[in-house]
Amino acid sequence: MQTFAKKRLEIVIEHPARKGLATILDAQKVTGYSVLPVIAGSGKYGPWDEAGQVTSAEGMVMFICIVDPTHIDRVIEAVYPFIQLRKAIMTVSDVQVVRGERF
Amino acid sequence: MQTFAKKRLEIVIEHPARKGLATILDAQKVTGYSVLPVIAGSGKYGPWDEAGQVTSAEGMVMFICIVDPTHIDRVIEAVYPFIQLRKAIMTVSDVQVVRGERF
Amino acid sequence: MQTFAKKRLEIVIEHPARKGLATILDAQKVTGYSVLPVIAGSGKYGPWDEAGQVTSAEGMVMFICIVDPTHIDRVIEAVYPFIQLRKAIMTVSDVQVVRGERF
Amino acid sequence: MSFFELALGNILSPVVLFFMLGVGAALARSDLSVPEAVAKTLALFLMMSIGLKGGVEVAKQGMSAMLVWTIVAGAALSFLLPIIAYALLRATTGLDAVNAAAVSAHYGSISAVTLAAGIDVLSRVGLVAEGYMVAVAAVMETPAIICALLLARRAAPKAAGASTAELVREASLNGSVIALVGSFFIGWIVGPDGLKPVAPLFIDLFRGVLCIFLLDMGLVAGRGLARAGKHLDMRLLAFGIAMPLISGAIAAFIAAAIGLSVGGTMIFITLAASASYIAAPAAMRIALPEAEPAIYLTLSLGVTFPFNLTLGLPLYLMAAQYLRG
Amino acid sequence: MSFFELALGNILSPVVLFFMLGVGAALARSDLSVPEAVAKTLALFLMMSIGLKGGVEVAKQGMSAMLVWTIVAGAALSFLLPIIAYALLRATTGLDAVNAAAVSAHYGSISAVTLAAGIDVLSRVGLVAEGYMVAVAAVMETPAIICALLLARRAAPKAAGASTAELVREASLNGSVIALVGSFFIGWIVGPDGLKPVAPLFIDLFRGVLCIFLLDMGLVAGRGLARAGKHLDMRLLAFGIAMPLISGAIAAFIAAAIGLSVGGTMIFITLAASASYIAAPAAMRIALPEAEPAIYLTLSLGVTFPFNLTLGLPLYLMAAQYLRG
Amino acid sequence: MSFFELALGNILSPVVLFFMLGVGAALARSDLSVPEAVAKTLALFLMMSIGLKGGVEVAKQGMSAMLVWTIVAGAALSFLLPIIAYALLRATTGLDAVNAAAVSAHYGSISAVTLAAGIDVLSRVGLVAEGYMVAVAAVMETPAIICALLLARRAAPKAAGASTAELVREASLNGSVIALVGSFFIGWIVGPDGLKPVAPLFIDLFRGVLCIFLLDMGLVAGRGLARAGKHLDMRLLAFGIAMPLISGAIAAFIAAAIGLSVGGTMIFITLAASASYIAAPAAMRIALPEAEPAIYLTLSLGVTFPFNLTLGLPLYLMAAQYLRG
Ligand SMILES: Nc1ncnc2c1ncn2[C@@H]1O[C@H](COP(=O)(O)O)[C@@H](O)[C@H]1O
Ligand SMILES: Nc1ncnc2c1ncn2[C@@H]1O[C@H](COP(=O)(O)O)[C@@H](O)[C@H]1O
Ligand SMILES: Nc1ncnc2c1ncn2[C@@H]1O[C@H](COP(=O)(O)O)[C@@H](O)[C@H]1O
Ligand code: NA
Ligand code: NA
Ligand code: NA
Repeated sequence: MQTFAKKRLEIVIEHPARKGLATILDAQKVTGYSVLPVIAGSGKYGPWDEAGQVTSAEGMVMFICIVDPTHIDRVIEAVYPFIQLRKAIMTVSDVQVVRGERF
Repeated sequence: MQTFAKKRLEIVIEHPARKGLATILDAQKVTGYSVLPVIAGSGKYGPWDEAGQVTSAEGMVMFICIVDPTHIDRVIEAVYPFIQLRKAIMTVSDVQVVRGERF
Repeated sequence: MQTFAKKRLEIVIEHPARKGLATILDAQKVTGYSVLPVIAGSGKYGPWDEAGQVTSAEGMVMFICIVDPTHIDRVIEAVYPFIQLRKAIMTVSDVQVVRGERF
Repeated sequence: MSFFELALGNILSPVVLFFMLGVGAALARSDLSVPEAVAKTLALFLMMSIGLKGGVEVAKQGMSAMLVWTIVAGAALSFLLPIIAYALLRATTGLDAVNAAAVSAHYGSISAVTLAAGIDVLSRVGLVAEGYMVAVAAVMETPAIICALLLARRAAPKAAGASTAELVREASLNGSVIALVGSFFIGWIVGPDGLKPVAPLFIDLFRGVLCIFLLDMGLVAGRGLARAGKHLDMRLLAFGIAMPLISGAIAAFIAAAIGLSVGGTMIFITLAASASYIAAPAAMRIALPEAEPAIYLTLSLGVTFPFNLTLGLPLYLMAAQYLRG
Repeated sequence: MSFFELALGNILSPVVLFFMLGVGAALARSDLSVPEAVAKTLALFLMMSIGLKGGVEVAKQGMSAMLVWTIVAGAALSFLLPIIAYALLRATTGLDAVNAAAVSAHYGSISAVTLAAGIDVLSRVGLVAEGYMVAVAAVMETPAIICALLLARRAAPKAAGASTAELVREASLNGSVIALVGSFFIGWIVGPDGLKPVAPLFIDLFRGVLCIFLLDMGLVAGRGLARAGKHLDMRLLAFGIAMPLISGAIAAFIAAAIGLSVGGTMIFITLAASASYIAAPAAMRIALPEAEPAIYLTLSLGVTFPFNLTLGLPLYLMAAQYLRG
Repeated sequence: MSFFELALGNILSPVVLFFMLGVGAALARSDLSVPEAVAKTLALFLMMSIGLKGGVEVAKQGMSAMLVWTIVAGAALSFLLPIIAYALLRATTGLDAVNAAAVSAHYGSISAVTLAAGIDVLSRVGLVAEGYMVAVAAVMETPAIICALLLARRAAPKAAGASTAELVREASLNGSVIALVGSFFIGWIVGPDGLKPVAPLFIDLFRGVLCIFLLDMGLVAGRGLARAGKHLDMRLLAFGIAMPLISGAIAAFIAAAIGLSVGGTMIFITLAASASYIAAPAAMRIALPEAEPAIYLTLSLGVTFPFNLTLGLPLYLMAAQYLRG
């Protein structure tokens, strides 16, 4: 089956910044994104766990966004200043999709 | 450590189609798959959020399935007609594994 | 925007082994990791589902760990003996990051 | 009591006020929410509570031959209503066949929370329905879904994503149906004495839990309404209010023909007038994946449910009192 | 009352009927489920409730020297039972050493929900156990796990995935043990007067919550049973029923020797006869990762738990009445 | 009653003992936990319960002109306290401007669970506060957040991650504020008679639910304390205890000036002395992303909350009795 090369943007970011990141992605006219829960992790400030929180203010979520390679630079540049200030990690990888025109 | 090239199939699909997709994957004799929750997202019909639902009928889940490169085409061809009708996105990427014979 | 090549380690492992895996990763001085819930899956022993459990002893979680390519072999070698005994799958893939010095 | 008094008393009850709070919070874009796991459990609790009460009622009153008639009538009505809904949708709105069929499934099937709210309205005026109405509710859930699928198949032979047999299995083993029917039989077996030790949970907390659940329903309905503009036009909105009145009217005459009590009549009308928002959407995603959920969910949850909850229920009560009082 | 009457009364109680509803729904492959977050909270609630009641009981009755003996006997029994279970498994079933050790841990340790159901059975005949039985239950959770690990180490020196010290820490800081023991001490400190303001939650709702929790247990047990064919043969099934009877018989004689009351004897038997399904499985995944969870979980949850809940508990009550009545 | 007796009675209440159990379990690294979805729901329940009770109280007592004064005073106090906190932090601790501003937002804003515990302490001595204190609590949540943002902007113009307008919207539509205020109005509308059918849930279970919630708060506070060494030094710890005393003292004089009852005074002091741990942290992550959450959360949850719960509340009650008794 014919496939098309796309980019997969993966961003782990703190919960309260969720709305802000979504707004930025929407403004970049990405065709969509999915948000997954993150229940624990570790970073500069040591480990954290959902169980040790009364509020999701400290929790994190993961955004996954499939983007056309021609747009990826623009999207990254739009997202970067926002996540730079925050607890967040962003990675980009290569993926293949079947419905190329969809993204 | 020696590693082996495999394919990573990632499918975000609506919750009610979960059983159907699992049946198709099982029929393709994949060695296994994992299902992760998706709590929010955005697509053609705008943003949605788990919090805005009384029922998981609208929610989505993510399947991850590690497949041997020799089988990937067959698996994609089996899955494609099912997801084409539905709210779903499917991507394929390259991964390395240590236990090559496992998949 | 300039990007740097890193490795993305993805490990699906049973819930009770979570603490053990975290301890091993910490000992390898990875800069961090994120843990995502897995709600269902299928493998050698057939399908399982969170809904069919009174205890999370049977459930699984997914670790994602972004690692510098110079460390990936060491990390895999440290993790491998631990996951070999257990229900677990581990994959490695290539990703790009913007803040290269962070990992 | 006049309709105005009844409706006002209903709208000013905690249950409806919490629903309105939810709608308001959603429209104001507050982040207030009831976690999904909890909402599911509250729904399960309401089913268990309704089922147990119905079963205990049957244990007290004994079984009546009318049960059979009511169940047959309920099943038939559930199968019939989608045909009316489908015809109406095709005649008066621009909806295509697949979407019209999907919407019609919702209006033939029932909403258990509307039932719970109906029971609450009854109890506020000191009435109860026949205990077996719970079994009738369970029976009315599925036929509409089958009928809608047949309608869609006739109109768009390729639209179906699942076989009828699969769908019947799926719909009749739906968790909320099982909880309702199972609790009904448990209530029947254990009777009033067996209920006593669990009554502090399943009876005393019923109304309070209904408040929290309706707060959540209000949030969902409100969020749906906020997006309604995109998916609904005036004709669809009108359908969302006209259809329950039509279903209710038909049900009222059937109830009178069978000879149900005032309470039973009110509940039978409520079941017919209510639109499913759990079983039917899930079944439609499997059976008619091309149908757009935003249409049927917004219509069922954002239009018909609020209408029934605020104005519909007191109206159905008055109709029942008028017909059977 | 004859055993038959007792057993029937037990099986027709809401608590057991909801368990059966769960089993039935699971076997019929319904999607009915209690969300995991809620199930965990209900389990926590049951621990808090049992703990508080036990503590208040001790506050009322005062401490007795028998407490020390019962705790020592409980700990010893928990350490001893895995040896019997292991020997029995190796002699009568084909299970390998590691799996036999893992299973034996479950039968030495205890199931808090079986305890809750036992307390419910007692209360239905108007009896209570010594308040400190809660402390005994907590003490019986861990020794079996240690013993099983030692058994596995002897047989398969490389099987162990964790040190004994690690495991003792892990098992004795297990959330449900802490909740149980902590609530016990809180109940003891605040006494009957302090309990009053929280009684509407922790006392009055106990049985209703037990119903919902057992519905969930039934769903899980049913799903386990549906897969049991793959993992269990007749010999393992027989073990799952014989072992609680053996443990219970030993416990009965110890209880008589110590001089526990009828209620206390019944609970001591119940603890011994119950098989862990939370603490032990988690510990086994850490300590003996090679053991197959499908075996020990199906046996404990799918065979022994349903047996205890339906027939075991009335039997243990009769035995206690016979021995100590 | 002497302060010693009051404090001891408070510390030995189930509510506080469960908090301590949580702290102990966390420090011992037990895996005991309350799932997040449930904790959120319990918090929502507490808001609904407090709101309803306050509203019904107002329905009984009628509205008083003092309401306006108390609300104005509460808003002003909430705006003023961060300035004091900020100055104190900058003068006595090494905290930089952005972190000092973030911490100060927490101390000006309020903690609804501290309010719930305060109401519980009052009810134990047979007192109630003015019903409208609930509205005062809601009003005090936001001004502190705005003030802190202005402070941060002055000191570090580039630190802000969000506009003031955005933030006001965000903070005042915060789910817990909406639930509190909404339930307050619902209670007011339905009055004592309307409350009755939902009282078994919202009134009778209040204290029991508070126990479970405080167990969870204890777990979180304990886990925070375990890491506190890294983030807090003696000067910050001292601030976490001194600041509520300062806020409380100011509030006490304002309450006396307005003429609040003993109960109202105690609650007003409690609100001022409490430190936010839900609204403020979320707002700070949006508005001041550079501020370190470990500092403000540990201080608010790990130091000030336990202090208020154990020693603060009885102290505030005594102060209120002394001033207004
Ligand atoms: N190397 C990494 N791989 C995966 N996730 C990470 C990594 N580093 C940090 N994270 C996630 O990002 C969060 C914040 O990290 P930090 O900014 O280092 O405190 C952590 O709690 C993890 O959830
Ligand atoms: N480009 C994308 N990247 C990641 N997830 C997506 C993307 N597009 C759509 N999705 C997910 O798929 C769902 C359905 O999308 P759609 O079919 O466009 O309505 C969305 O709600 C997202 O969860
Ligand atoms: N090929 C695969 N792709 C993705 N996840 C898998 C795969 N195989 C196994 N898993 C996951 O690992 C778990 C244990 O697999 P197993 O060790 O085969 O029983 C399964 O329940 C799945 O969640
Ligand atoms: Na209907
Ligand atoms: Na045992
Ligand atoms: Na304050």
